[in-house]
Amino acid sequence: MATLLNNPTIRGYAFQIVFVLVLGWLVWDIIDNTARNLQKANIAAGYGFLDRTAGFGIVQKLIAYAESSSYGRALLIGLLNTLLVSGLGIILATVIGFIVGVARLSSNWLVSRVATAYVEILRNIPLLLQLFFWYFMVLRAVPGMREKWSLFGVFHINIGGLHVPKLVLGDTAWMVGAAILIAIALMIFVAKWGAARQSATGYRPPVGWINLAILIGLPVAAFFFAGQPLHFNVPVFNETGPLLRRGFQPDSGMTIIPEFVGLLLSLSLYTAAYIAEVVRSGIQAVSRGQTEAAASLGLRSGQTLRLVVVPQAMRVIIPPLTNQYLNLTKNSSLAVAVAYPDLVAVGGTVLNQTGQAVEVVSIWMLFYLGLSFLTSAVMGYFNKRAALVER
Amino acid sequence: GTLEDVKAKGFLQCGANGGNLIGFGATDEKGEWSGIDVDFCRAMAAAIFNDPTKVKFTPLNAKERFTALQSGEVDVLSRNTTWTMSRDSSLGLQFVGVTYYDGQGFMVRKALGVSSALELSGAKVCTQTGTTTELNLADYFRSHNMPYEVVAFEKNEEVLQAYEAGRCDAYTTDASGLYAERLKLTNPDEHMILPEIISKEPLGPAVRQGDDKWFTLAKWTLFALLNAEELGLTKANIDEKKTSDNPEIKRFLGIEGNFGEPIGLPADWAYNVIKGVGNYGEIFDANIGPSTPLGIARGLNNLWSKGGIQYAPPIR
Amino acid sequence: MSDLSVATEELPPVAPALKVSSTDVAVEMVDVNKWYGEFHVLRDINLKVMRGERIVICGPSGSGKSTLIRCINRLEEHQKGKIVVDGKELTNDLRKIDEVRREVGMVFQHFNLFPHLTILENCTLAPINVRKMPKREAEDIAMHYLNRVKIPEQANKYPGQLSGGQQQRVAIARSLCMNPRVMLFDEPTSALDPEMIKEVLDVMVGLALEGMTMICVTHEMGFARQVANRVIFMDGGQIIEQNDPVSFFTNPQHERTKLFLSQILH
Amino acid sequence: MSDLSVATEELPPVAPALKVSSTDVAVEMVDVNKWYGEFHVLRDINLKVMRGERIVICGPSGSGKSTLIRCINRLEEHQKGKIVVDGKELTNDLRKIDEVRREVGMVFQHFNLFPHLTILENCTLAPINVRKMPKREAEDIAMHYLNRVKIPEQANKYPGQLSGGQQQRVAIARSLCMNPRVMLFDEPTSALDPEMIKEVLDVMVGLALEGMTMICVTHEMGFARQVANRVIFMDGGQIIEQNDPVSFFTNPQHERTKLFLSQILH
Amino acid sequence: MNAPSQTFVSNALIPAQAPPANSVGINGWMRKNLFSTPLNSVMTVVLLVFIVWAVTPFIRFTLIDATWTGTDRQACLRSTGACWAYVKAYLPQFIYGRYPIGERWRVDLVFWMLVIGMIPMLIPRAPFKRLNAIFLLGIFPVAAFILLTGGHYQFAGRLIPNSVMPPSPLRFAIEFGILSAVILFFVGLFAWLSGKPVAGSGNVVGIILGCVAAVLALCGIDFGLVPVETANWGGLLVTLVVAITGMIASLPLGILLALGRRSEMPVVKLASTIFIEVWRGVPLITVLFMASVMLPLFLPDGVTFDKLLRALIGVALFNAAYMAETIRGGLQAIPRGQYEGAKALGLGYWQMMRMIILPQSLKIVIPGIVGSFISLFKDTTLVIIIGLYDFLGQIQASANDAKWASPVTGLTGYIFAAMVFWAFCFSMSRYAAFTERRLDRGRR
Ligand SMILES: Nc1ncnc2c1ncn2[C@@H]1O[C@H](COP(=O)(O)OP(=O)(O)OP(=O)(O)O)[C@@H](O)[C@H]1O
Ligand SMILES: Nc1ncnc2c1ncn2[C@@H]1O[C@H](COP(=O)(O)OP(=O)(O)OP(=O)(O)O)[C@@H](O)[C@H]1O
Ligand SMILES: [Mg+2]
Ligand SMILES: [Mg+2]
Repeated sequence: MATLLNNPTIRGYAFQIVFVLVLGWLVWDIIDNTARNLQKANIAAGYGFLDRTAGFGIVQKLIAYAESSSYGRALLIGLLNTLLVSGLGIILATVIGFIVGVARLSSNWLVSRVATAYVEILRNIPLLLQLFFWYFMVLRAVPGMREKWSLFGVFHINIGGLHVPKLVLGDTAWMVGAAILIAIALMIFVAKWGAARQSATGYRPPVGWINLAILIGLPVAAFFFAGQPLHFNVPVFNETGPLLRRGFQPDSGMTIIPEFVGLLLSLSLYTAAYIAEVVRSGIQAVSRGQTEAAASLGLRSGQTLRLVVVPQAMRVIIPPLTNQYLNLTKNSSLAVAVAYPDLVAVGGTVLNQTGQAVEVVSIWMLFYLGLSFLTSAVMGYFNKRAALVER
Repeated sequence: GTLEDVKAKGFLQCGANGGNLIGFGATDEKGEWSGIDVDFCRAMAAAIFNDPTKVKFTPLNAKERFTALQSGEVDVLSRNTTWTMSRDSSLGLQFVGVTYYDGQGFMVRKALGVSSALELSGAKVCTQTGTTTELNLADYFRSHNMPYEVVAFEKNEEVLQAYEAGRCDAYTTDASGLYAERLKLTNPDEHMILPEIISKEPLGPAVRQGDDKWFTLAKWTLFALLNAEELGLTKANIDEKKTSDNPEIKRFLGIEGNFGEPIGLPADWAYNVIKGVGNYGEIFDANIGPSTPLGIARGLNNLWSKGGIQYAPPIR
Repeated sequence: MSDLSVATEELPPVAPALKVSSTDVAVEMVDVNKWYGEFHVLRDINLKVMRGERIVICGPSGSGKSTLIRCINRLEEHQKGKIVVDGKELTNDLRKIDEVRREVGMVFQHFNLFPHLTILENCTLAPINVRKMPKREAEDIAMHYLNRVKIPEQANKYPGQLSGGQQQRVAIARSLCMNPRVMLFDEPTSALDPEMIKEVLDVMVGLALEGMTMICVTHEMGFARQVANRVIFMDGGQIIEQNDPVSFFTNPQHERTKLFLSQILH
Repeated sequence: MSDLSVATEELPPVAPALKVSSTDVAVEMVDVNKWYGEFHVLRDINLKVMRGERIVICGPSGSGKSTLIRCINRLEEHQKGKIVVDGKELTNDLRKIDEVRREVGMVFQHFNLFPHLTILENCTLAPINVRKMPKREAEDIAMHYLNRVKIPEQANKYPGQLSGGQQQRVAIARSLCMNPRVMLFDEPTSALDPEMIKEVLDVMVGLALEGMTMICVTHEMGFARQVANRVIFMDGGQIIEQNDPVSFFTNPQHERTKLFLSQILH
Repeated sequence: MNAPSQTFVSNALIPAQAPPANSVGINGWMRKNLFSTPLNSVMTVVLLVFIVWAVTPFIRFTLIDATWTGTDRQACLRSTGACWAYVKAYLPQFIYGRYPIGERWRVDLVFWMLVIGMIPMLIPRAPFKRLNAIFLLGIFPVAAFILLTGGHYQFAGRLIPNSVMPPSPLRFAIEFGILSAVILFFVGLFAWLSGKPVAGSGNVVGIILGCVAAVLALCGIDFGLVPVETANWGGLLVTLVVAITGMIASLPLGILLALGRRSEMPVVKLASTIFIEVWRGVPLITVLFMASVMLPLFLPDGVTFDKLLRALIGVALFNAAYMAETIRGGLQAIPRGQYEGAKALGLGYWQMMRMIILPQSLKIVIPGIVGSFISLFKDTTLVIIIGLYDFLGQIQASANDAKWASPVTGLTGYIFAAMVFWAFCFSMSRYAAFTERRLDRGRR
């Protein structure tokens, strides 16, 4: 008996069994309580509610939605809005982050100080606060609903948002689409051809220019050939009539709402501060010797950056960068504070109207978890491929 | 039952509006609560303990209020909550009555030159998420075939800030709320509340389902407030009226018969309520009536006898 | 450090055979001065290196040897004086600097190979991108030099997979692929184990025999004796003494030189 | 590696004086087999160590020497056979394992001192927490052993402040503080510089002279000659040969042993 | 070969000279750091313009045009600068929330206790670290708890209802007995299962008994303090309570999770891994939602949790997952030899962890831990979403008060909040940097 008691394997099993029992009991208890509480509150469990009519309006919808659409549709709208703001936020944050990160290493004292100040200020103030700040800043900075600022007569800004022409496709628009696809294929071909030429002769043809010409020329040609099937739905601005009728008319042009702008701005500025740090440490991880070696081989500083520094820095940068991307996506859930209808905001409304807390929260969690796992899987694969070969 | 628990812990836990809704549930700089929703809880405390101060308030936002009640975190929810069928039937709660007959309205800038909600076609409307407001709004605009755009915020504070900044043409919520919110604007006079009331919003306290005794107690506390006004009993004159020979007043004050016992209260429970917080009219006038900054007229909330629809069954 | 002097001393000094093949000036420094902040690191340096000459620079640590040769391909900027490399004066003109760097190869103490590229790619990177050479040709040249440093079989490995001596030989091959007129070496062997030192020095001796212009900071006195035309001794940022190797080692003039040699040779 | 054989050889071999003082068995291994995954690392090991015996184990790298002695205090688990230490068989019984570890001291190649504790705390940690000794007493004992390894003045420093040799002596003192019956050494000197090796070996010789049972993996043949009762030669996970030191060195029997000795002695 | 230069011996040492004027001093500095290339010069000028453009309005708003005095919104209605008068009027509420005015000295007392406990803890040279830690982690939380809530909790009443037995020393004794027996049973079970019998460690038992008794007794005693329910807490008080409790609770939880994730027992490892990854994969506000909306559903009927407590649980669990990953990094940095050295000396698993492994790894991860403290501190603002009035929430609510509402009130509030949060977070990050440098030096 004593030996049994002191046998680590047996203890291990005993511990695990107890652990599983306690955990199982806990989970069972939670499920049981929840079921009972739901029953008591007369709330039906299950996802049936997704088919019921939502009945509320959403200010930004990427696909068709009306008050008579279902809760499921409403959630889908929210999900797409989350993806949109995160996607654009990631791009913007990356661009700003790289600029600030490189600026922190600038030999120009002022530039590096300003970059440092940017990072230290934005990293140390809660995002929610920045969100409020930017959102209401945007609201207060722009002209009111019945006025506008115009850029090139195409872009218009007022408190209702950024109003731009909307692309409307005609019947033969597919030709232009096809032309774009063909142009892309051609561009790839040209790039390959350029690389081959370079290997063969050492001289790199002006691939960039050729491609630019293809990219612009082909679709434009197709556009005219197909009888100009694209036109823009220009935002209509009424200056007369009753006040409420003045300003930009609904269903004219495309409107980028200020909630979106405020959220996007704060998310990307905030995340950019973190990305800047990631970029800085990545670049610093490439030793000075590498740059010097490249310089002494006669590579110009642009080439050095492109061929030597960046490829090495990227290995260091990419894993933490992915983390920042995930953080940005998760932080986009603060949207609800400034009325941007993301998944959490719409879900909150649905939750409140149906009382289906468990279901709605589970949808949130599944979405974000799925995203995280997907990203870490991709990252794992990437890391394995990018690992430096060592002895 | 809830009554026993409340008696045992020595105070009533009341769920109130955490969003500083002036006149209904709000706190001042010192943290003192005021409002008619708040006074209702005080009335219950007065009925139970003969002491209107034996009540603690839990500030709640729109989303969490029902869970807070269901889970027993609060004993009564008195937080400008609209009585609807689905809430009454499927959220595990039960509405006690109506403390304020409200309806959803719109606030707009006077400069907009709009005089009716029917002219709001194409308007941008700010509101708070997670309320019936959002649904009424959709119904109203759809039924009148008017396009609109809704910007829905998490919290009152932001709705108002956005409206003030000019993000929306109109601000919609219960009319009572509009009066309260208007006060917070830089220039209240530049804004007006449109005459249309687009929905029925009977606001009232709610308790958990399944505790009939507690439900009855809460319901009759409300009726006591109304009956007192009808009988002309006020905080000031109630002691004199003890000598009145009006049998209705006698029954009310517990001098004749003991109506408190079946609901687990002393005979003079109704006396305690009025002594503690005054009658319905007094509460109304003190918090939202014409002499307050809110300046809301009695209107529908007047007694049935005076042209309103507030009507309480008799104590008998 | 002197393990190797045994190995190389077995050969007769090749210096006589290695006559300077031309009278062109490869590198000329006139009154060069340089400061790091307040610190005067190079003082009135005057140095003329003929094409085909092989110069060894030695001196105590911190005496400015590295700084000197790094000035030659403008990895460091000098503040006063004139440096002319291959007929081009080094000024702020970026185009000139690029031209000079193309003609001057440099081998560092810590190799500084590019770890993300294979050995072959390390060697072809500059020819392709700087000299605009066709890839094929660049690879042929690279293989030629890799053969020369005796590691053709490593061409497709990554630097991380090679030993220090092999890495340094790759670094030399990489420089040679640009077909430079002058090679600079900054203590190319001091980060290596004794066996590996020999591998690298053998390659360098080979280069010397072919008449490459070399300026080499090293403490390998065996190497200096065997291949150098001239040995330069630096201290405190100045050239204290310079002489042909035989005289330098057998008959140092300056007190500092004597002290230094007594420490380094035993 | 054999710097020391010179140093210790000046002393006459002490082995004769160091007769095994008792006939008790300290460690007994019977048909011990161990696998790492598929790899058979110990094969049918049979070994009996008497109390007071001093065993030296040598053999080529990877032959399983470390694994063997790590099995003795159960840092590794064996899969077949029987190991009895101080009368207690090593099975899965945690209490037995604890008892055995208390009686067996171990000194590692890389010292493994605890860097966040002072030397004195390193030495008193186990006596206080395992033997439940009063702190005072533990410190007295620790100072005694620190004296013995000749570094009492370092007691309040941290390991990071000591040289390698000093650290290894602390490691020995730390083991001794638990008053072990058997000491295991796994290449205690191979991470040290030559001068330091001597310091440590001196301490070990001292221990041996006092009759401590020792099992020592080492390539210090001088040490083996001077103090060992028995030298064991391992290869491929098996004991190839064992003998008294004199015969072992002068007259190795097995081909492998001869080859090994020819490499290690010159 | 013309070899005039062949032999050369310097006969005079060249003295060090001063560098050319344009490379040193303020001139040299500017030339090197601001105007080294044409591009750099352009950037310098552009940035200078930008700074002036961006900073001037800020200074105008916060200082020059600001309103400093006033009694209500009239003072700020026409102002184009910050309304500091409003901040002044509301400052107490920003700090204490709705905490009753007469009781605010209790909050002050707790705050000063914290400061007095923290300062010597943060200064590496200060003595008595151990006593200090006992104070901060043992005495302070209990004292703060009693002071802030008012104490006089009849926890004990949960075991034996008043109807069965009225409160009395005897009831306390019985309940204490039951409670400590339960705790001891679990501690013992855990210790046995994980490797080291507790038998013999009498003082451990003693300490546990003593602590349970002391905590129970202290929390049960009526100190005559007015109870203040958490619904009335607010402002900086809530921010600090959430942040500090989150930090303190997440550390041990994080350690357990990190050890769990490194465990050799597959079930434990799997459970810890899932827990960590799930929490790290979702946004904090969904966790808070869960805590506020779903936790009540999970609990049996009638059992309720204080809302603040629910938020605390959510924040602590969320942060524990992050902490676990930080600590796991530290554990992985400890070489195997340390484990073997400890085992060879006969130390058991928990002894080894407690005395050898954790002290070393925690030291390594201090910067990481401070980093997650900073994010935790910033994240406290999210409790606003579940209706808790933290510092930011309180500011927002007050900015909307009819008495002070004005066009600049909101912005002033945000700027004030930003400055306060920034001061806290920035000093924490500086402290982290300081520790990192100090530890680096120690390691060298
Ligand atoms: N970037 C720099 N900033 C300031 N001082 C420097 C810098 N680089 C080198 N120095 C100083 O300049 C002096 C000369 O440095 P240099 O590297 O040229 O010496 P060295 O002769 O190559 O020495 P070693 O044999 O150690 O490589 C040294 O005192 C060094 O400290
Ligand atoms: N944890 C392990 N898992 C798998 N194989 C191992 C492990 N530890 C050691 N080995 C292998 O077992 C064999 C014996 O190892 P051991 O360390 O006992 O050799 P050794 O005789 O001490 O060698 P050295 O002189 O190099 O220390 C080696 O081939 C080694 O690669
Ligand atoms: Mg140097
Ligand atoms: Mg070994």
